[in-house]
Amino acid sequence: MASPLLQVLALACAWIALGALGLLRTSSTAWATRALYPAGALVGLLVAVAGLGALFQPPEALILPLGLPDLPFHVRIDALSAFFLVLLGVAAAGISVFGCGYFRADQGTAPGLVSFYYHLFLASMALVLLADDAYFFMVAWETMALSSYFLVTCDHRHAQIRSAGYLYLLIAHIGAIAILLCFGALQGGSGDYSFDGMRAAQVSGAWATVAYVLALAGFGAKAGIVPLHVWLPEAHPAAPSPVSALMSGVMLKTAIYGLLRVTLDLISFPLWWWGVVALALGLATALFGIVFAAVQSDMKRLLAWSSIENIGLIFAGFGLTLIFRGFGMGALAALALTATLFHCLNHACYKSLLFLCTGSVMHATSERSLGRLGGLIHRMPWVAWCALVGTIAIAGLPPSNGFASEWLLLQAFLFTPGLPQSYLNMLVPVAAAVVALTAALSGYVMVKFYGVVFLGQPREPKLAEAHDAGIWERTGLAWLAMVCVVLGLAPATVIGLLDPVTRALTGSGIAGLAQGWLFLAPIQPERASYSPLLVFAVAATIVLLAWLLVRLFYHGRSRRTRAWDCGFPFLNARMQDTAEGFGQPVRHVFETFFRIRTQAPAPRDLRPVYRESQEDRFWYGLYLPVAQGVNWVTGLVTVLQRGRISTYLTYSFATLLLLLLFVG
Amino acid sequence: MSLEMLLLLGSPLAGGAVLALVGHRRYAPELNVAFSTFTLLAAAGLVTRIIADGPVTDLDEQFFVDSLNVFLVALTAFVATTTAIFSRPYMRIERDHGRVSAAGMRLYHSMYQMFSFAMLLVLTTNNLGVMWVAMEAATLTTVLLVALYRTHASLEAAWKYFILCGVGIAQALFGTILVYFAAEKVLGAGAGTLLWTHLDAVKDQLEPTVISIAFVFLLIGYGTKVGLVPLHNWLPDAHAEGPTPVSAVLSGLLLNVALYALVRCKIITDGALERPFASALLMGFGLASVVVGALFLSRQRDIKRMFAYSSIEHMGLVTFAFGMGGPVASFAGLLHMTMHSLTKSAIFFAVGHAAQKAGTQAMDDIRGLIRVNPTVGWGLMLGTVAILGMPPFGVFASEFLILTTAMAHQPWATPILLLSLGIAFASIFGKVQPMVFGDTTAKRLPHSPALIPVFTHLALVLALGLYMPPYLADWYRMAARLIG
Amino acid sequence: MISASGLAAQFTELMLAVLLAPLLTGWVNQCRAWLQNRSAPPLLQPYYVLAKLFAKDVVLAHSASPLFRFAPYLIFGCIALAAAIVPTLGTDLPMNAAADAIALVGLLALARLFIALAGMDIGTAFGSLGSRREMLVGFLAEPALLMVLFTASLISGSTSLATIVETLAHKEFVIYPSLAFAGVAFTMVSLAENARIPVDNPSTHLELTMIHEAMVLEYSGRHLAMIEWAASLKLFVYSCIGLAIFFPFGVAEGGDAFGIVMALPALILKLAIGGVFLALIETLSAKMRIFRAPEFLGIAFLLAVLSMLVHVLLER
Amino acid sequence: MLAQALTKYGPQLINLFAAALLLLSFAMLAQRRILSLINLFAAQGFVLFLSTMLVAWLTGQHHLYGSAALTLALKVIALPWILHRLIRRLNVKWDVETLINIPTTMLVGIVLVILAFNLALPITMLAGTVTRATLGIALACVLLSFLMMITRSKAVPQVIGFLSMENGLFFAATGAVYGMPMVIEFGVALDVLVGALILGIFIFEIRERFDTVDTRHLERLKERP
Repeated sequence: MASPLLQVLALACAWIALGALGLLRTSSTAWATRALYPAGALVGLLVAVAGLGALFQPPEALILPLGLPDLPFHVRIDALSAFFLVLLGVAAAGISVFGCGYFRADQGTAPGLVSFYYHLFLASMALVLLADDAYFFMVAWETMALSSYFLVTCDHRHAQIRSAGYLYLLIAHIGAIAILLCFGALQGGSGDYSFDGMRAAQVSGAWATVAYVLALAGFGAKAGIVPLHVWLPEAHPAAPSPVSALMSGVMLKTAIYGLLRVTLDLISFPLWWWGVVALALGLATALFGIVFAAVQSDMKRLLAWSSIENIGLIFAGFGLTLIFRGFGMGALAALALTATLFHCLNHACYKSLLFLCTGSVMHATSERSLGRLGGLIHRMPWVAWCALVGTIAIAGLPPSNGFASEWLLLQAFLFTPGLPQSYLNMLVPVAAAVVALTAALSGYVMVKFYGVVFLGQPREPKLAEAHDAGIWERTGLAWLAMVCVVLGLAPATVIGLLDPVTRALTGSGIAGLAQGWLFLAPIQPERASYSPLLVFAVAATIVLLAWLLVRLFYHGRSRRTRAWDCGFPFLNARMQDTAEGFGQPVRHVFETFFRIRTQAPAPRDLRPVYRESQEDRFWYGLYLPVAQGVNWVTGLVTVLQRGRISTYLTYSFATLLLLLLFVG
Repeated sequence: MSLEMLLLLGSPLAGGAVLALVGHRRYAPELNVAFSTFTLLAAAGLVTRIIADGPVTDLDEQFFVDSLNVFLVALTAFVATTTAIFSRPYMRIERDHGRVSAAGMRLYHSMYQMFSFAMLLVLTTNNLGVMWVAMEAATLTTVLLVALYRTHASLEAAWKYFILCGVGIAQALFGTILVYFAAEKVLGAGAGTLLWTHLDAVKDQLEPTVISIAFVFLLIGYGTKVGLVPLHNWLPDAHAEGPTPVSAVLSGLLLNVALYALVRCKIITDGALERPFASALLMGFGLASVVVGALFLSRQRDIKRMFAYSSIEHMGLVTFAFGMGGPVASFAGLLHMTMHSLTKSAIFFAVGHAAQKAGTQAMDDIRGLIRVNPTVGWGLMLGTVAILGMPPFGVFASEFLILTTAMAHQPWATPILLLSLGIAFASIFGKVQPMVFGDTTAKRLPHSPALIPVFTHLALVLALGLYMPPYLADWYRMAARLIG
Repeated sequence: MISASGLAAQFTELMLAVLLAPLLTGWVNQCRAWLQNRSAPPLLQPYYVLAKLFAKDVVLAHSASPLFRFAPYLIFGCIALAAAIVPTLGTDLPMNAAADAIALVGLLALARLFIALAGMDIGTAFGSLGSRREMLVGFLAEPALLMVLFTASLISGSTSLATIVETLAHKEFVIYPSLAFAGVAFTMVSLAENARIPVDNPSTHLELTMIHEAMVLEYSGRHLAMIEWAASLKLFVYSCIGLAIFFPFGVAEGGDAFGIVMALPALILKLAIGGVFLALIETLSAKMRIFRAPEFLGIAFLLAVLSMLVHVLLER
Repeated sequence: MLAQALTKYGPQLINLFAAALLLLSFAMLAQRRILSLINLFAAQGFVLFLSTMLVAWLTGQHHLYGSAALTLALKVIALPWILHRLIRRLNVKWDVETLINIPTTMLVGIVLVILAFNLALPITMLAGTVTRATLGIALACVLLSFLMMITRSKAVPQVIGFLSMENGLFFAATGAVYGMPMVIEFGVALDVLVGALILGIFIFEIRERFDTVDTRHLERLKERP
């Protein structure tokens, strides 16, 4: 059977071919949804299988005849890229199947064109994971950014979507510039831009730090780390739901992959204080993201902000890995890295699941703001239950996969007091506190999301005829929910899968110590162990036992009546808690995070309107000043072109004289 | 005189003469295309000959074609042909709108052919003096073309173009005289002293001080034609006010030809002087052009003017690459020159149709092109994405090479370059996106636009971005070694 | 690891917790009544209430979804599992290997999630009001509880509750400043979580003040019984956690049956004292305004983080 | 007899012509009226013709006679005639507005001449030709005409400045290298002639469009800050 590398390359070309097929008949929806997306899903599954196959095999490299004459495309698959290929394959399979039911003609762009960009986007992500030299990496990286830009601006009739697309591509491009500079720093004057060349260059000291900072900025811009996160809550909601699922679930992970590749693979000796920077940035992003998620009133923006929070947690785990790696504690670095990678995989699954659920809800109700939804559990049970699985996972509650990776992350934090740096020991409890606070807040946000969208009474009359998701959408949702549940109940096997990756990057793995597949014990069993299957089994038996005993000893009779209205007869759906209402406590507690502008009505206003908006401080503190600065500089430059011909002549006369003096 | 050379120079000359008589007829554009294609065939013949048996001199060494200028000849002939194809419907629409009179059409077609003759002459001549004369002829032919519409703005643009370039070219003449003066010491007076091949042979014996002063004058002269920053003022006006085919040819080809002449002089100067005086100057001017060119972009309101400034920026980048020197940098410079001229001419084709559709060149009034005519809309969007150096396209390949060699040899320059490329991206994309997306104001056009050229150019750039055929790669490498 | 005696001990502890919980609530109500010199309800009053509720028919609102009907059993199951994890009599419990301190906090959070969702399910103003306030209390109390458990596990070097109890029980009696901070923080958190006086009044039906009651306003019959039982079980779990960490004496190490039997009276005595202490706090303090709760819990959170810091700085 | 006198005083004569050329450039710089500006330009062409004839006679370079005849035909007869017709057709106002007043331009002119001289010094050291001293003066003429173009705001004086720059360059060619090869001389002359014609057409166009020839109205294409 061909080597996994060739398989994955062939599958990537298959995706591109599918995209090209989409261009043949751009206007027909049936062609795209009945032929291309299912095939795309199949290719996704095969990518996951190939990735799994490559996970345990030694790294494999190849040089393609494409690319620049003296820097052809180098391609390489090792444990790290294999793991992320599995992640890409699993998510792509579920999302493409969902896409078959979701995409229709009214998207603003021809469905064939949308399928072309969709499959190009998938292929470029796969190629980013395989790239083994700076040029191919940059080509795949920016093709990913470009294809996702065209997907985000699918429905470009709305000005808000266009500006979101522009902001997204601009920050992605600036990130790419930083990554190019980082590769420049990594090649250490040797001029060899293949990753093997960079590994051999053994860049260390000041240049390594410059490379790290640039990598952090470049990949942070794509991942959505705090100062550079502004595009994420604009771009993800603007895209169609399957695309936002792909962008949130998988594209953010390619940024994490890039950062891991640069810091742990290309730079041979990472310094420990790099980890502290990443940890601090990660925690700030996590807290900032979740607090903003709590006050959103648009469900897709809420999920986008919660992606920022999860990326923050992943960066915190990555920071911890660097700290341990910096101090040479291989086993603890492996634990932290396992927690980070496991959280990447989990987030890819449950965030895609939740975005797809919002996609189904928008499909049925064509409504996105939380203020006009509610009570959908009665009419869309299938979507509601899958969303419940997603909600429990994202809130990090026990039997789910979200909890397993959070558990590992907290375990990693618990082992830090053994570090030689004294003030680092003090900082880490605070860091653990912030992680715990963020996890609790994500529970708060998800109760708001699920409660307002699915429970309660429908806030709009038209929600009455909301139909449940079609067969294709259900299979997509079911696939992702099943993956979440399996990952949640069998974390030990997943840790086993991650073992070759951690062994490749940090030199040691933690899978060897687990007590069989049932228990998850990071270092030693008596220190800490957790068996989700046992917890789920015992809890289920207790619940069923209680249910049976009550039915046995007493009875199961029940009757229906109106809800308790405390004597007030005009109770209606508008009296439920709105999204803004549910977010009000967080806004009250975390007031300093927001830039709140309230518009209160005048006392004698006959039709009082109360409006309050929370904006992002970074937008006013960082982005507008930079834009004004650039504007001012361009103002200066216009002095050169004032239109008078004699001034132009003076310019060339002066240059001539200056140069002659310089030469003479 | 070999057959290809005769055809290469003869057909545009003949075309110019013929079209001067029948330029206003209905079939004149087709004739124009025919003459250009004929030149292209001659150029192809020349290219195969050069690849087969290396550099060739002709007509007792008056003409010299080596691997450096043969690819420019091929590029010029190709883009001239595609622009001729594009100008067929464009000029018809312009005439229907009454913006160009019958005499104007005659002038346009004949000057178009004379202009390609002048450019090809500059590229193939071996004599620096003849090169100067041909460059001056190129300027003269395009001045009338820029003023074709006889509006206030086009007259002003043409006047400035002529005065500034005239003065600039005069400095180049003085430079050529000084080179002749220095060469005369070594090769003795006579017709052969100004031949580039002879100069190249004896360049290390030339007097350094004279050559450095000569290079200064040549740099100011040809630098004005390339549009390097302190001398760039004429370029935005000239490229924006003329008819779009003229802007495409000016931006795409004339800048390359001027830079080619400058490179020829740089080779001589490098030979004569030990210290890297010429490359330092080129790098300085190149960097200034990239930075100032990028900073100008965000305040533009006219689309052709914006893309003219983008040409200044890209030409600055190529000059910087040639300034850095070394085989990889020169290779990147040549590659970037090709990519830039292909992409920029494609963009001007799309812009031409877009402006005609919307009836104006002001970017605020052009909206939603994709909804009116998807091919024009996508052509403009893909062209802009390519010119901004977004990867799958070839412009990124050459920019990548330039930046990576800069990082290896001149690390101080890379942040400045990348910052200005970032600002350029922000400005151009910010203005083009609302033009392409969104709801529309444009109306349909009588003649269907000829968009084959746009997509052939972009397909070529995309292909070269991903896969560089080996013979093309060696061709560039040989030329890069020549530049040194 | 899963021995027969371990299973037996686990089962007895679970049944003990489930049966004893309403008794603890009854005892607390009695102490409170005496302290407020009014005649106290009988000790077994909670059992009578449960029996009455189980017998009644369930009245469901029209808009009640399946989630609303299953939620009480899920909540009861989670908190019962939490009770099974906390070592009350012996420390050789098979469930300790399956779930440790972080899983315990997770289970309580899962119960809170379901009760909040159930509260929002009917779509009345009170339900969502209660859920919002419950989640407000939750997102501040949960990290504080986690930090308290972190301090204990840092001292004992492991997060599994059995090892925590064993190590803390063997340590000679020395004043641990970190445990002192943790103790204060833990009491504040348990007051908030169990809807006791300073944060919420367990027996109130005044819409503006109630948090826990507002969510369960719509429940009736057997569902309400399960919820009430789960609430008292939760109070029992919190007291057992408090005892396990701060007063671990008298808990039988290993699996010897005699040790477990001897541990029962010690447990009952400790719980009684705890109940008196809780009643004392409730009578002395008045209910706070809802937006004083974040400051109250903020202090608890800071104390918990402080305890961890103190441990890392002083006691290493 | 004339021949011996010429050979003996030849180099001084050439320096005399060079000085005359410099003087004429200064005069053009300071000139207010367009008509006399054109006559000065014709005089400059004539001096150039004389110096080329003398150099041709002194050095025996026969092709110089051809280029001298070309200069006479073009720069003394053809171009001034075209310019005179242009002025009559445009009946343009006679006086020439300058952007900065005459005394300052003269001062700047002097500085430029000094600069040109010490710039040309290294080249004159090497020049083997008899007319090597004139190279500095030729460079000065070029820079002076450059200055004249900058300071004039009317279209016609700018054209005359451009043409006098060509004269300066031509004089540099004869001074440094006894004139360029014939084919280049012919090319340069052709370019200058066509250039002048085009400029003439332009001036007519501008005249019709804006009924003035002042370039200060040609400032619409610019960048607003």
